[in-house]
Amino acid sequence: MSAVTVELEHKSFHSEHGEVQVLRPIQLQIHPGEFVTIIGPSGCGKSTLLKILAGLDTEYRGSVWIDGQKVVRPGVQQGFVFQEHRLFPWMTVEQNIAANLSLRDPQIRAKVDQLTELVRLKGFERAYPKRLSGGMSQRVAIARALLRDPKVLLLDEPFGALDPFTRAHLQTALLEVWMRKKITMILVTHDVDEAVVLANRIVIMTPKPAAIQAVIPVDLPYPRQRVDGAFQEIRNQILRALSDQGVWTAAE
Amino acid sequence: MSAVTVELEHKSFHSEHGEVQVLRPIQLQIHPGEFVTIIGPSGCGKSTLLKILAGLDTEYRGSVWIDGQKVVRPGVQQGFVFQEHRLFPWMTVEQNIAANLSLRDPQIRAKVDQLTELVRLKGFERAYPKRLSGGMSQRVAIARALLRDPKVLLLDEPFGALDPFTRAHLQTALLEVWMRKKITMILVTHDVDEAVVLANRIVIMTPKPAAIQAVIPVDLPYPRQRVDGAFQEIRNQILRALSDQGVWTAAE
Amino acid sequence: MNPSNQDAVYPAVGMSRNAASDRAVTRLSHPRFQRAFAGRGGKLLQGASLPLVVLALWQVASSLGWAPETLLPSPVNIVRALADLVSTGELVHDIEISLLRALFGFLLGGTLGFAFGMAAGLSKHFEGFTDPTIQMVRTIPHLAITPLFILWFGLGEWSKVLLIALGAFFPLYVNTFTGIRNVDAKLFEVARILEFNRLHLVTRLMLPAALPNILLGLRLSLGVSWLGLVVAELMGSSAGVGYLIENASQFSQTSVVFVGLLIFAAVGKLSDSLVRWLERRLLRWRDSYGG
Amino acid sequence: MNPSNQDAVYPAVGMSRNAASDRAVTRLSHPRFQRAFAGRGGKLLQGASLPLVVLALWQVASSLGWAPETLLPSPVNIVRALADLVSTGELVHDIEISLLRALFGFLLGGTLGFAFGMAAGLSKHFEGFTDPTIQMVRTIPHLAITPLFILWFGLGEWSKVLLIALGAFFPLYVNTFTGIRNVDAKLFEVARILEFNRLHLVTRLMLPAALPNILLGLRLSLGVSWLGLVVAELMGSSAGVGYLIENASQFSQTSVVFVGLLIFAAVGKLSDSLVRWLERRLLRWRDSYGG
Amino acid sequence: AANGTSAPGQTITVNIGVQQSIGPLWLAREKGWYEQAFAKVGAKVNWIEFQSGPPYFQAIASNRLDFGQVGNAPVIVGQAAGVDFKEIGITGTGRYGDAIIVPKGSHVQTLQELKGKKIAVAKGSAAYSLLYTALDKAGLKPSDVQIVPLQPNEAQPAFESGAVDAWAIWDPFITLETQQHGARVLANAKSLGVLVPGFTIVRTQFAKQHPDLVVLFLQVYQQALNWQKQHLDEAVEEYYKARKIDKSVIRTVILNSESVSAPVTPDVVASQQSTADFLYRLGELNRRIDVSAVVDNSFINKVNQSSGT
Ligand SMILES: Nc1ncnc2c1ncn2[C@@H]1O[C@H](COP(=O)(O)OP(=O)(O)OP(=O)(O)O)[C@@H](O)[C@H]1O
Ligand SMILES: Nc1ncnc2c1ncn2[C@@H]1O[C@H](COP(=O)(O)OP(=O)(O)OP(=O)(O)O)[C@@H](O)[C@H]1O
Ligand SMILES: [Mg+2]
Ligand SMILES: [Mg+2]
Repeated sequence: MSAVTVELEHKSFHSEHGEVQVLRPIQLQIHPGEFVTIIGPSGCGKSTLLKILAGLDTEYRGSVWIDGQKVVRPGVQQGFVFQEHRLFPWMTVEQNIAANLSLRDPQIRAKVDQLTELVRLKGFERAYPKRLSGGMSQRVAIARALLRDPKVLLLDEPFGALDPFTRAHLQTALLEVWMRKKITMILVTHDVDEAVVLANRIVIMTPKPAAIQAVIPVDLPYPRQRVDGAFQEIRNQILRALSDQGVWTAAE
Repeated sequence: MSAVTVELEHKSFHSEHGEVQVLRPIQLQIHPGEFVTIIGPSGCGKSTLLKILAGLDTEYRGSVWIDGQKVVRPGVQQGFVFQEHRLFPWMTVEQNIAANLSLRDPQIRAKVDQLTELVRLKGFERAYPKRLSGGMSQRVAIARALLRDPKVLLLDEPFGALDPFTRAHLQTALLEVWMRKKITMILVTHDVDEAVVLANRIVIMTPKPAAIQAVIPVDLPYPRQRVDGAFQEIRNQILRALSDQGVWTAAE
Repeated sequence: MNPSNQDAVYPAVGMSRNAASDRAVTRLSHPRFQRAFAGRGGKLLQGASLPLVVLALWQVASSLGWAPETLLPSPVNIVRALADLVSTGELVHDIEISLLRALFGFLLGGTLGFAFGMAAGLSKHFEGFTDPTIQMVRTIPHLAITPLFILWFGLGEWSKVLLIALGAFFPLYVNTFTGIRNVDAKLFEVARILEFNRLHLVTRLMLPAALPNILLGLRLSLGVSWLGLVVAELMGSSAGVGYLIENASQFSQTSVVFVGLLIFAAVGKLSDSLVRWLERRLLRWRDSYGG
Repeated sequence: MNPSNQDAVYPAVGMSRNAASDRAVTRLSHPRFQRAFAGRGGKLLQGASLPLVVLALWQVASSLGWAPETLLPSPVNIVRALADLVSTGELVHDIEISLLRALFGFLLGGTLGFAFGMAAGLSKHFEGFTDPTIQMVRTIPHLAITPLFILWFGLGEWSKVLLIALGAFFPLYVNTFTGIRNVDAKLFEVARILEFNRLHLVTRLMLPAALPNILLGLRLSLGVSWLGLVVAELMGSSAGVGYLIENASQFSQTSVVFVGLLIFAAVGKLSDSLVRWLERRLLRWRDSYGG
Repeated sequence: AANGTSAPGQTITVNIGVQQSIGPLWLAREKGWYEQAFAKVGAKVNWIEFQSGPPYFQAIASNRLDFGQVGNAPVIVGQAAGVDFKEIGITGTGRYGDAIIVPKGSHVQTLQELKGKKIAVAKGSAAYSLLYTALDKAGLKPSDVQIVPLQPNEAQPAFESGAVDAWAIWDPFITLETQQHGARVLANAKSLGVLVPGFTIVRTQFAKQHPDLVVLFLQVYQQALNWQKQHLDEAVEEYYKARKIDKSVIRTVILNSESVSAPVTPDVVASQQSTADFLYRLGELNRRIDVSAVVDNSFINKVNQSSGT
């Protein structure tokens, strides 16, 4: 149950070819225990924003607070599932999940086993990342983040490489964890349905340099039905907002 | 316009913990210029199958023929877009697209420029991969494969990291290339809609060890409308087939 | 593109990810070699073929009198000298002593090199203060500083061990440092997110990630330690392989010098093979080009 | 976890991906050092601080008579000897000659080492045939084979250059080899799909991927080439820094020996800095841990 | 304890430097004669092996060495470098021990014919000063020949392969080359009428603290010398066991070396002085020295007195 306050003024990257602005001023107040999904065009700055929230990137103007405390460095309080899975290639699946925690600690052991089960990787505990498929690696990364009970969990397209059913399973699992542990969730996705299935509020970003184009609240009860009329209404609202962005060739 | 004949008997990986079978016998006859999409649970063996088709993996029993010729090694005839983008980190975007071809060749140059435009990366020609977002990297990989006019193009979840609109744009672009160049396309996806939008036939794989569970022909005219009744019918047919697989917790 | 050409560039049709495909590499490429060089013994034979050819030519040249015996004794005479030295037990003793010196020197210098490499790799400030000095000391010739070693550490074992340690320091230092600085920044971000403490940062991120380079440093350091004996045993020793060579050359006992060289080569190769074996075991998790 | 501890392990709060965040590293961590060691000159000062301290202590020790002048002349006397040697023009000539020898030796040995490393890295068969021999030759002491070099190549420049080349060969060989074998198998698959020819395979995949290691090999090889002078110039030279040292130590002119050591250290450090600079330029595309 | 300066019960360790050469000191070491003699006065012996002359002086300067035997040039260099030692006797006058040799079939018959030729020599060695003396006597300037500085193991291949025309060197190389490869001695100390003495040296501080041990050292050396003279065949056998070189070579080397244990005579001092001056003129020494300053015959005189009585 942590509140996240974002007051970003400016973020840009410097390269040999000069400065490139990535983020415009962004104000966002995320309530304790809220589930926010972020959706926006490819390359607009979603991952950059998430890294700022995590404290990984401090090269920006503005501030981010978690529970009134300024975020200056990363830590387990701000869990992170990266867009690429970023597993340690020299660790097996279970070692990757435990990472710096000891598997000999029976409590950790039990939790790791439970999570391997949850992400459906039983039987692969001892496999090295090079023996995993894309979706399997992504699931390991999710388990790794869930093990640590963060206050805020930042997820950067965590289910991108999963088939519809595994995806749905993990969405349900994530919602369950969220409800039980009251973790504040911030999830980037490209799947409009996913955004609606999960979120209390959906933040739509403009193309680069990104700003908030719209914030769409979703007041539907969980679990949500995709066939539901209100669901479809919000879905279309999002698609409309995205296609308003002008740069898009409407293809649908 | 190339025919692909797959007659796989067996594929397994060896590790310290013994042998793991990944593919069961698979027979598939792909017609010249056909567009086939493959869909199946995470970790079932789709990427493995694609690598076999590409000639990258020759450690299996069975054979693969392209136009009656046995596939024994990889090459530009069998284009490949990998699940991870696999860009060369020391090359800029345009160098990555050209790779071993010379950018000083005006013909190559023109094609590269055209493709950068197509995948919407104008302005990033000189950027190194570390400066790209996930979706941007994926688009570079797609451009790289398209530059080479392969006979058969193998795509492993090429649009996984893209927002709906960029995705739709690239789907359209891919269809256009397919129609113009008559490339035989084999595309792995987790997006059921995408499978239906693109394919002549959809191959549904069982969980590991993978076999073909069903082949669903799609006889709709291009461009296809998602709202179309027949479209929805096929869509549901796929979801039904997938949920039949038993291992799934029906979550939808 | 010429397919036969391609075959040479891509010797492996499948990537050698595991034992099975490793076998495939041998099976699928160069079938001519298959029979002669298959398996473990075959690999030995393959590696020995070049030395054996050289040896044969050498013996022929010696027998025909093309090589002056005082400067380049024939292999047969070298073997004879070897047998002599072995029979008196002298050689075994020399090797023993030299191995101990090299080992202690290596342990001391290698450990320090590793530790300093780690520290400098991890901290820009540590690097800023120490690296320039270390790089300066790196190219100071040992031969010229033995008098200082005698002054400071006497003529006993200490100065020999320390001189060897000095040489062993640098390859491990430079390689460890570079290994650390090659660590993927993306994985470092993960470590920061997961709040790795110092120990885990080193043992679970930096060390394994830098391992290929560290093992390379190990190989080079071991080689240098072993070579360091030649200079170290100039300082008042009366046993050891370096001493053996030096002493024999004072009396123009060239075949004894060559026995010494032989031992240097053999032990060097052995220690190197040991590290390569370690490499194969420790880096099993890697997914890299197999040659 | 103690936050101040953490600060030391993670000196950079943001990863240093570009110039801006590099500056940030200095700004955000260790504010105490900021003023003293900021910028380019500061880095120099930081690196020089340790040698300066040693120098001061040394001078004090010498002045108090703790160090026997015969073995460890005072810095002042060394500078005096340096001035003497410079004024006669002798030193400049020695350095010139030695630089040329080291350079040629390095170019020859380094190039071969690189080429063999490439070949062995790319082909398991080439490795099988040559690597065992190379590893054996690697630990043969130079000092002991100079007689053979004189026999085969005479007393002229050739034998010196070849001896240096022999030393320069190995670090580049081993590092290039390892660099190639570290290439990500995934990228190699891409190269096979795109049908890279031999040339492109080397220039566009193997070389850039192995570059961190190759540059490391370059650093080590340069160092070894430079050090090789000491032994090479034992072979009948009458000029060069190695000769200068050798000659001075035969006549116990210790301060001249130290001038020689100074030059060894200085040139070694310079060449090393050059490669580090090259490293920074050539590896800009990397996204790795910055220390 | 050997004398009043050290506390009772404290054993002294005497550090003796030795080279793997053919000479009585090496024999004494093999036979353990020093250990026997020094144990009687409660001192222990520590042998330190050296491969060449200069390191003796580094070790003395570091107080790590007490006794040694070296050639004529190293003592001059050591003295010029300010190392505190004393010459307490000579081990030979070196009439045959150092020589300038030319290979088989060489047309060089006289020293004058060396003009313009390449001559290998180890700088700072006894042979080095012999070479310069020889050139001087032949009326050649150093610039008239090409001096190639080479240590013996590098000079040998150069000499045998004809890369140099002559070689100024010491035994056993002279004997090896002459007996086995037909080389010819062009000049040696005897033919030139000069001295190339070898010296027994002691660290000055040690001599001050333990004068009786210095005497004892010389006494044991004398015994070894006597034994070698009386049991020449046995001595040859000993050396052969260790060195494995031709017995006739060993015998020649022993005879050539003409080992003695004698005071440093004025002749020797004069010859040393001229060598020192000459090295100074060449610029190899950075100061002029008085070689008599390091001569101390008091110990050897005591030995001779006691053996005389
Ligand atoms: N290190 C960097 N240096 C320079 N530019 C960068 C860097 N990292 C990201 N960028 C740029 O910032 C922009 C936003 O990148 P970001 O990764 O945040 O996009 P994203 O919204 O996550 O996109 P995607 O959905 O494709 O992952 C991109 O245009 C990218 O080129
Ligand atoms: N090199 C390997 N060694 C051992 N097992 C492997 C290796 N590569 C893949 N596997 C196994 O083969 C199975 C299939 O992997 P593959 O990558 O083909 O799955 P996939 O269908 O592409 O899955 P995803 O949709 O998650 O990408 C997995 O169970 C994986 O663990
Ligand atoms: Mg992103
Ligand atoms: Mg896959």
